[in-house]
Amino acid sequence: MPNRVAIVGTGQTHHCTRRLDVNGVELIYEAVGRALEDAELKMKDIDGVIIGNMDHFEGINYVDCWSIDGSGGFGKPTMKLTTGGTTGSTLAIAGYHMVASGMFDKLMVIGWEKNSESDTTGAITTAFDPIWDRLVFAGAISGLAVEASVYMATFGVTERDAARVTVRDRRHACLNPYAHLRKEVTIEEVMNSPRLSDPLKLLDLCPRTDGACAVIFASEHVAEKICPKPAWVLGTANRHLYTYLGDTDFVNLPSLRRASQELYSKTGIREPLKQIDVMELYLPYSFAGLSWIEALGLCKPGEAPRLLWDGVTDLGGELPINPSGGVISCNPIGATGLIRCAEAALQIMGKADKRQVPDVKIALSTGFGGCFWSDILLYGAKKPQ
Amino acid sequence: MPPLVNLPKEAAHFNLALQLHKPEHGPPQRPPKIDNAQARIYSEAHLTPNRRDTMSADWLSNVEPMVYKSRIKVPYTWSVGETGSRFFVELRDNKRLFGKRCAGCNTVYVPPRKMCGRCFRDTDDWVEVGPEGTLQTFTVVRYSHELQPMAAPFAYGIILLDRASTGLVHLIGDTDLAALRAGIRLAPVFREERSGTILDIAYFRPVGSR
Amino acid sequence: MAAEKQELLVIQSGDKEQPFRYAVGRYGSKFFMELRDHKKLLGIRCPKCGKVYVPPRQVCGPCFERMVELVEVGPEGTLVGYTILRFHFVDPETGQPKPVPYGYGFIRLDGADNAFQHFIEIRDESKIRVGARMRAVFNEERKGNLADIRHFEVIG
Amino acid sequence: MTERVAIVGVGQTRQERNKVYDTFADMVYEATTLALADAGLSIDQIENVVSASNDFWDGRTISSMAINDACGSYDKNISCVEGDGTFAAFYGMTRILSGAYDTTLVVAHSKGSESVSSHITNAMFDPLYVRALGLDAISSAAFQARRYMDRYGVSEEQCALVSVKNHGNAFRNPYAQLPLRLTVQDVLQSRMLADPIKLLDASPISDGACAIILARESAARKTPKPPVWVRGVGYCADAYHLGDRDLAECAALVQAARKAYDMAGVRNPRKQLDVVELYDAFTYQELLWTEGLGLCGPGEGGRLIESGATQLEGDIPVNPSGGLLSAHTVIAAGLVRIAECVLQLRGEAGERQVKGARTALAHGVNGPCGQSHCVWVLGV
Repeated sequence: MPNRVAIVGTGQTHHCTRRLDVNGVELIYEAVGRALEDAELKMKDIDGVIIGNMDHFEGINYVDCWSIDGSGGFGKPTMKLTTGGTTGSTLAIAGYHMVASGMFDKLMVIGWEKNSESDTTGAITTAFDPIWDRLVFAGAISGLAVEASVYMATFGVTERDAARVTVRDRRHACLNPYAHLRKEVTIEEVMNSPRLSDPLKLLDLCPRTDGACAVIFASEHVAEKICPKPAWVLGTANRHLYTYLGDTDFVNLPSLRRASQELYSKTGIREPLKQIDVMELYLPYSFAGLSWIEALGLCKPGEAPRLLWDGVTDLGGELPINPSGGVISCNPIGATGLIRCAEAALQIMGKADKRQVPDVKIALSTGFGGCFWSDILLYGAKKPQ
Repeated sequence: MPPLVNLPKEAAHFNLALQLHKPEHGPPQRPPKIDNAQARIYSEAHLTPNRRDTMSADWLSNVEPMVYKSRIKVPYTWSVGETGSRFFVELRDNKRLFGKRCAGCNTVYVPPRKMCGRCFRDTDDWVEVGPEGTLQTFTVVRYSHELQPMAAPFAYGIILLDRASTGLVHLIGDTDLAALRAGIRLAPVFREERSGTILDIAYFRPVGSR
Repeated sequence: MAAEKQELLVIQSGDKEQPFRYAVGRYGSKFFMELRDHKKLLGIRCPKCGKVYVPPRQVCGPCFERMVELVEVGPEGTLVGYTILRFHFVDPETGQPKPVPYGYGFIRLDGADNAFQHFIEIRDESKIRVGARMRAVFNEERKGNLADIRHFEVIG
Repeated sequence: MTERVAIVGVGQTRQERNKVYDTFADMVYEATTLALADAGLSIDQIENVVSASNDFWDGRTISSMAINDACGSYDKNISCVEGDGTFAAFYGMTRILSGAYDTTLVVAHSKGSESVSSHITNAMFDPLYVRALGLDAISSAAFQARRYMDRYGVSEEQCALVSVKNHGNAFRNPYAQLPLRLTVQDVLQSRMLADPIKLLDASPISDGACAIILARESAARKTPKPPVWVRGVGYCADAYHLGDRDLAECAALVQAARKAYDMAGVRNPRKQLDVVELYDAFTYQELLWTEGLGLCGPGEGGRLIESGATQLEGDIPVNPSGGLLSAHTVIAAGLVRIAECVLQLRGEAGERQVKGARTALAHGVNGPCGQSHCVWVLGV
């Protein structure tokens, strides 16, 4: 009988553009220390460590080995996972399986990135095929811009509609002390920001961030002893569908549609908009806040702008999305998916302070990356059957 | 872990070795017996060098294998952090070496760490170490690549600086490489122009040599 | 904070690079041979679902079928999606800034089911729209790589 | 473990110096289809996939993007471990034990032919304190070899015996890249790379992929071949900075092995294990790892090989496949060790078969000088 698994502690650095005061290992150490403090545990209580990032952002090979002093992995089972932008959520999914397997009781899961240490677009371009992609590809921004162009042409959605997503996330970020960009912006400011890659403008996009996040996953035998109100993991799913970018159907992120359908059917979610109380979504740019919530089944394709303008996804709305401020406000890439997980857990635990959504029973987080890939996790306040 | 003989020449060297050491009885036929189920799938679904001409589509056997020569050249700027910066500033400005001690286990870490990985706590006080130390282990490198700051042959050592608990990896120079052995005493040779990097120490050399 | 301001250092990798010799493989090499020698674009058809993919590769992902049937596609096609890159970034192949602006688009080549990405010509930006008909423009000197196609341009 | 997990299929490509005709995807497709055929399963019966690759070796961050179609992961759950295949296999196993899946495909690939290994392995060292010195895998391993030999009096001749044995064993392995008929003199006289490591003490550059299929007991019982059971598995990491460790010891391996042995009920590994496939990236490593695995006492690795015990006919054969010295497909290398153990336990290892093997050990490594080890005990 597999173990039920809960999140019992989280720790984040105060994310920012550049942390000159710490090197990468020290940045990791900071997040791990905060997670231990949150769970009131010592490193000796932890059975194992998994860690992830994207190698070419910092140019470190074998990060699991390099980070030992800061990760707490000395003398413990330590492993690295990486799947690009989805790394953080991939780590969370691994944290779930590894603890559910009964092989670990308390597992430290760490995502981190120090994006200040390289040229982000240059480094991310190396994620793509050297023979078929690198000549023409320009990092995540170019791929996302193409997706936006297709989405606009298909549904007649406007740049203004997308700007509403940025406005929401940036407003929420002001309530989150860990977020990187904590300043509100207006629709006009988004519309008038410099054009980087049509139709995307500077404020449609996420920043590049230095930051780390650590999350402690625990088995049912110990979870409630560590944390009075742990966040139980109800289910996970992912789809890493494509090998070649051109195989992608750019409309409504099929990987997320399929992964969410699997997750919903496993966990009994029929009406996500009604049944889920809060979502922390990996939305690296504004249009994703429209197209991808359609993929999640919150509304029909092309109808997301109405949900946004009606305030349904704002704090105080029916289904708040990204009370943390999301990725548009903060993006230490290898940590980003795990921050979504930590923030969703904080909402369940009731520890989200000013960004707390009242009475959260079910929360959802996603990860995005690679070749239009998606990961998804569902959390609950009640121990699953 | 990933080791390996790395230079293109080395591959040729291995091929040469193969010729020099012709097996007395000869190697088994290659590719040799793979059991039937596997072999069927293999020939249907795969190309092995010896089966290329059995492909159903002729074009597969008439392809010139192309190689795309490229490189990854992403410039990095690594943050040293408060702890490491203090080490490098002392090295650069004062030619002094410092470690950091963990009061939990009394280990003096060189290079200094903000934290003790074993005790998983902050380290405590700065300890001046060296400048001399004892050679723990070493190697004389006899192959060359562009990342090496010296031309081969040259030596690397792990040097336990006086008052430190952990060894520092560095270069050894200005000495008879054949006379190196663990246990000898070494002293750093500082560069005249220092910029706050590990190469502000040009290399270590045996104490008493010149 | 009254604490003395500490000097914080960085270490730089300088112009170090990692050289690679990426194998193009049989399927890709065949594509580049035809491109180089005959200015032809090749796709490959899945024997199970019948989809034609560009560039050719061994496996149809959804069917997990091995593919061998080459199909000539293009050189014309339809623009599926595009962008114009206007910001500066480091080209990881050179370590230098990539020249911008440039057009980048996905073209569904005639006869293919997926899209093929390449530069798109942007002298007249007003002509570029999703659904536009495009045509490959080949370089006169071709070496057997993706740059043998100069770009795709809007027809008419 | 709450439920038994078995390995029901294995597949490996031939390991070669330069698979210039094959992309990563081509190699992975070959290994995957071979493993499926071996397990008598179709891709539809594989419920999820864990791949293993390394972004530096592949020259591509998100290296797994190259192979997701080729490993049959379309519309399935998939993840990627960056590190040796033995670690990926561990994660693959937990995805079964978590109750989520009945079967996991684990596939690893590596192509040494495409990169310059000194550049890749230099990047595993600390960028602040070590990298500028130009250290790489060979020179760092030489530190360890020197320290180990100094500490225990292990000789270059004893190390050379490993090369002679493993390159000789490779003649019996159709997948191995570098069978060589060598004498101790050949090894000693081969070109010095970084003393005490000579050319024939080092493993070659190799291309290859390997896949295994794991299944829970109920699913394993339905496959045609006898299941090979996972009896025990453990992994553990040591300190990172080389100067923090005594390189003559391998504490992390000792701990990883203890975990695996405890699970498997192995109290006397020398007696209870029938065959060992370990990660011999350099000759001295085989000796040092045999000590860490408890096949002999500390410092006795040299005498162990001299005794002939680790020969194919010995009482504890080590690397009958020829080991990494005969083909070093970095990330796939540990998974190849598992696959070789499976063949041994099924009695399908052909000319390299260890007679009557019932319990086998496979070993993988991550990081410089064996920083992180993973140990598997398998049995029938």
